[in-house]
Amino acid sequence: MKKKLAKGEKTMRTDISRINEQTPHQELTEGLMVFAGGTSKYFETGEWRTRTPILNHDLCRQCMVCSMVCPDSCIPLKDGERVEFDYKHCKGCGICAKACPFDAIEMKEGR
Amino acid sequence: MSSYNVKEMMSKKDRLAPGHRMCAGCGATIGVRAVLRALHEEDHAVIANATGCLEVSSFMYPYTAWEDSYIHNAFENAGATLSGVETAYKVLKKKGKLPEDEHFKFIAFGGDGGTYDIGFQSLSGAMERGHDMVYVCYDNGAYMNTGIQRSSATPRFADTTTTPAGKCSDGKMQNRKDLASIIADHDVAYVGQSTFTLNFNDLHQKAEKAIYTEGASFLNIMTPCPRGWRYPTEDIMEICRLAVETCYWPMFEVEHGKWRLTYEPKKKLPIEDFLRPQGRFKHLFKPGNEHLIEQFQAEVDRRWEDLLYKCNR
Amino acid sequence: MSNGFEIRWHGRGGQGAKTAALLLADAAFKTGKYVQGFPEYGPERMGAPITAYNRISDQPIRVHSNIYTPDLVAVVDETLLHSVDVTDGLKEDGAVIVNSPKSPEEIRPMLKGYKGKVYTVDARKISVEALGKYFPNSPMLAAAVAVSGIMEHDAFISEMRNSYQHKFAKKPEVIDGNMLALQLTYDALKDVV
Amino acid sequence: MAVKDRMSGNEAVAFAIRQINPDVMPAFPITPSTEIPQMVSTYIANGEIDTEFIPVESEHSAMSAAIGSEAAGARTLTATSSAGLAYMWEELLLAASNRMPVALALVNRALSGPININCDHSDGMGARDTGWIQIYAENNQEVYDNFIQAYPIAEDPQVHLPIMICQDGFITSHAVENIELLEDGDVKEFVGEYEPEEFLLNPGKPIAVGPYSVTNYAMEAKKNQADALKRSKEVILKVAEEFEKISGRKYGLFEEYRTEDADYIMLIMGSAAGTAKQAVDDLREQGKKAGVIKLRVFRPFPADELAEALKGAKAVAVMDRTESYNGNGGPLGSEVTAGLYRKKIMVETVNYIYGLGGRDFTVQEVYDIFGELEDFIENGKAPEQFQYIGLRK
Repeated sequence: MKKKLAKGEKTMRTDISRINEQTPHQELTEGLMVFAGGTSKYFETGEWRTRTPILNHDLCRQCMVCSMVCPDSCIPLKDGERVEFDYKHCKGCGICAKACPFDAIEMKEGR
Repeated sequence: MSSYNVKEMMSKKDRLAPGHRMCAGCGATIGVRAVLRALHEEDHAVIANATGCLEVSSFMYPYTAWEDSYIHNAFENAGATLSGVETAYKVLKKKGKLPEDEHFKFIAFGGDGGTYDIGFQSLSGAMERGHDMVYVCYDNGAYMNTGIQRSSATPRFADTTTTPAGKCSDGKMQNRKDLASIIADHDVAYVGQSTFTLNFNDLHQKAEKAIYTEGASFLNIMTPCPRGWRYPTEDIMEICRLAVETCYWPMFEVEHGKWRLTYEPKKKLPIEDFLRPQGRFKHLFKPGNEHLIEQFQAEVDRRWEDLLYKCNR
Repeated sequence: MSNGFEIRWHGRGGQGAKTAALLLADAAFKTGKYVQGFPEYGPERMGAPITAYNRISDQPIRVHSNIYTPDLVAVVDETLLHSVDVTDGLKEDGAVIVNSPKSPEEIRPMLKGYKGKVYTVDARKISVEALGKYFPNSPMLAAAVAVSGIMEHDAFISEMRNSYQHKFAKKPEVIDGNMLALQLTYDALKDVV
Repeated sequence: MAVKDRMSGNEAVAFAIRQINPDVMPAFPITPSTEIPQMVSTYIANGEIDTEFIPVESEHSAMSAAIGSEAAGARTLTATSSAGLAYMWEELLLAASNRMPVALALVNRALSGPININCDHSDGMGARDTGWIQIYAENNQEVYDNFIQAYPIAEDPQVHLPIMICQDGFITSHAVENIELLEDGDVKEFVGEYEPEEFLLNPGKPIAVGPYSVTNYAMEAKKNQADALKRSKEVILKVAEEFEKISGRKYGLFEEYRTEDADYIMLIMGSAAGTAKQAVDDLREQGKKAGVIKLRVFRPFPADELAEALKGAKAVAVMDRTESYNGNGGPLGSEVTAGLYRKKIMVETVNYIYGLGGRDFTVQEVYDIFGELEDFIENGKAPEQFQYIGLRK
């Protein structure tokens, strides 16, 4: 039980790309446990979106409020700065646009 | 406690992955993310989850949104389930079966149904036994997962599907249960009540204290539900602000029995400001129902005075 | 059919009839017997009449029913004779032992016409003499062994000493008293059995 | 080296727990199993084991915590009876569907109402469709032996299912009887260390337990679970074989007592099997060809094996210590006859309900039942196919 994860070791022991609603029962995981973390990334909730947030880079002051208020972890940071929306998952709720103190985010109709 | 640097905080890896199936604009996951950000990066966590919106949406086989180990057991027993995990951790460490230099923290999430009501016994037991864990209630004031039925956390007069406002009814007839006080009376290490503020500092500090204070802790976080409260999804931060500024949702903490206000509005706003934007209180604004709003205001005032007294103010 | 030697104990909750049955099973086990010792359970509290049982045999015991036709009945509290039919099912060639200062002749009329052997043991007198306090268990235990003959005297005495030494490791002062209580009972019954 | 001792059934289970030294025990007291957590707590208080005891506030939480602890990678057990098991019912299903090899010492007791603290099997039988392995014991020796075999069965990678080790409340749990104990070292070696492959507390290797499943996964998951329970039969036999090597005591799915040439067989579980064996010996002396089958493993149910074992008999008395309220028979009566029918073995059966709420079951009643079976076959006097015995009429 003392095994520690080696650097770079693959953490996803359950390969969910092999599990779908057509998978035979013998190939599902025991007790439907998933031996991995964060596999929901492979499910793209961006499909749900009917309005899309657009960032106006000129107005953005990198205060990170938008990233904090996002219910879907869709505003990632890179090197201390927010980068483009994760449109694969953004559901278009509009919280970021409303919360932005600098009006740097605009909601556009459609995906 | 560490000083609060938003940039540093947001640069941490998100412990709740995208791709979960919560509604667009859900308050619960905003709260979960904020709590998990308080975990130190080097620490591992086991998350327990009561059945509810969060659970059915965040681990829909084979998609788990949780980057940490996660266990959902049933609706009414997140407290007991996590106390089993925490005890296992203690004993396996003692027996030398886990690496000494790796540390785990234990956090349970439950909605108000799984916490205030059906899970109350299990929560009370876990808190009384003093397991080194945090139980976080994401309180959206009704059973949202099953379609907005009233809970003991639902405020008075709210229009829910089991307390509908109608010709002979003004909505829910009882005041909400004050669970944070009840848990504080369990003599636990730490209790915090919070919600979302623009910089999330209040919630972050409380989450960090709850996680890193040894013993049982409880966090009560108001996490609005746009569907159940009936407001446009994008307005969530304004709804939270109004809840705090009207003193409907006071921000306080109880550290080893010592009560403290963590925010006091400069000018307490009238309760109408919180009620008006929400469809669930629409009937209160019909002509002739002014007395209901007065009653609501009186209850908010009474509780606020009571809290000030507890905080020795 | 043979279920071995069957004993039924009557006492009151808190008085030690159950303990006596377990102690007897203990002693018999240690002298190489197969044993059963079990109380009849209900929600009774302190003071209520209770029953406990023993089976003692040279063969493994498989029967798990109650005892209906005991070979021996031991009554730890004389006052039970008014309310409990203690000799119910007791074999005619069996025996009943009653904890009482009275003589067997005085007790017999209270036994609903029972025709078998009747013995009395003044457990209070013996216990107070030997231990300075009233604990009816040791005298009743010795009486059951003396009357039933299920164990040799010497083996019983030596096993009980071991058992008390273990049980009263923290109160060694009561070991000798209990041993004396056993011996006094044995001596008192020696001539009548 | 066997150690001869005398113990009650509860003491025997507690002693086995001491020898196994499991990691976690959450429990809530309920008569007649209460002594088990008490004794374990005493072992812990005296430093004889380093198990962690969780004094939970209910049986529901006991099983909930057990699931959490087991998922975390700790060898876990609890003990309960009657209403306690009923209160756990939802969690019993979850322990099984989450494939947690938790052990449960069940001290069988009647379920309310009326409230009654004495033995019958309505608690265990109420949990018969929860996916647990269920093993019943005749006496303290068997409950001890079964408990020591519990983890090797439940934790086998082919199984990974929870296991219930059952004994009759008061009748064996509180009766002191002779017992042969194994040496501590032998038990330790036999049971081994628990080393799960995946568990919550594995740093850097997170797992997720207890998903929401859409329809397209749920049925497949159930089939996998059912297959594991089916596979456990082989594992139970394999573990019994290994156990015989250290104990000299032989165990199977059921025990056949004087059945080789028996015309009449009584099929029974638990402590009453001993009483039945005693009666059969008496009947044999009178020249009656009577035998007993004592069912040890109720889940997985050995339907085919039982049918084979019963096929030579003229009539079988199937004994249920619980009422099913279906007007048709007890659980054992229903399952045994289904097994016979499927194998096209048309042995006559009579299903008796006995011993409810601690009602004593006597040697005389066993004689009466065999008499009734004989009268049925020899004289064509068909008894009621489903009836009570030992009832005041």
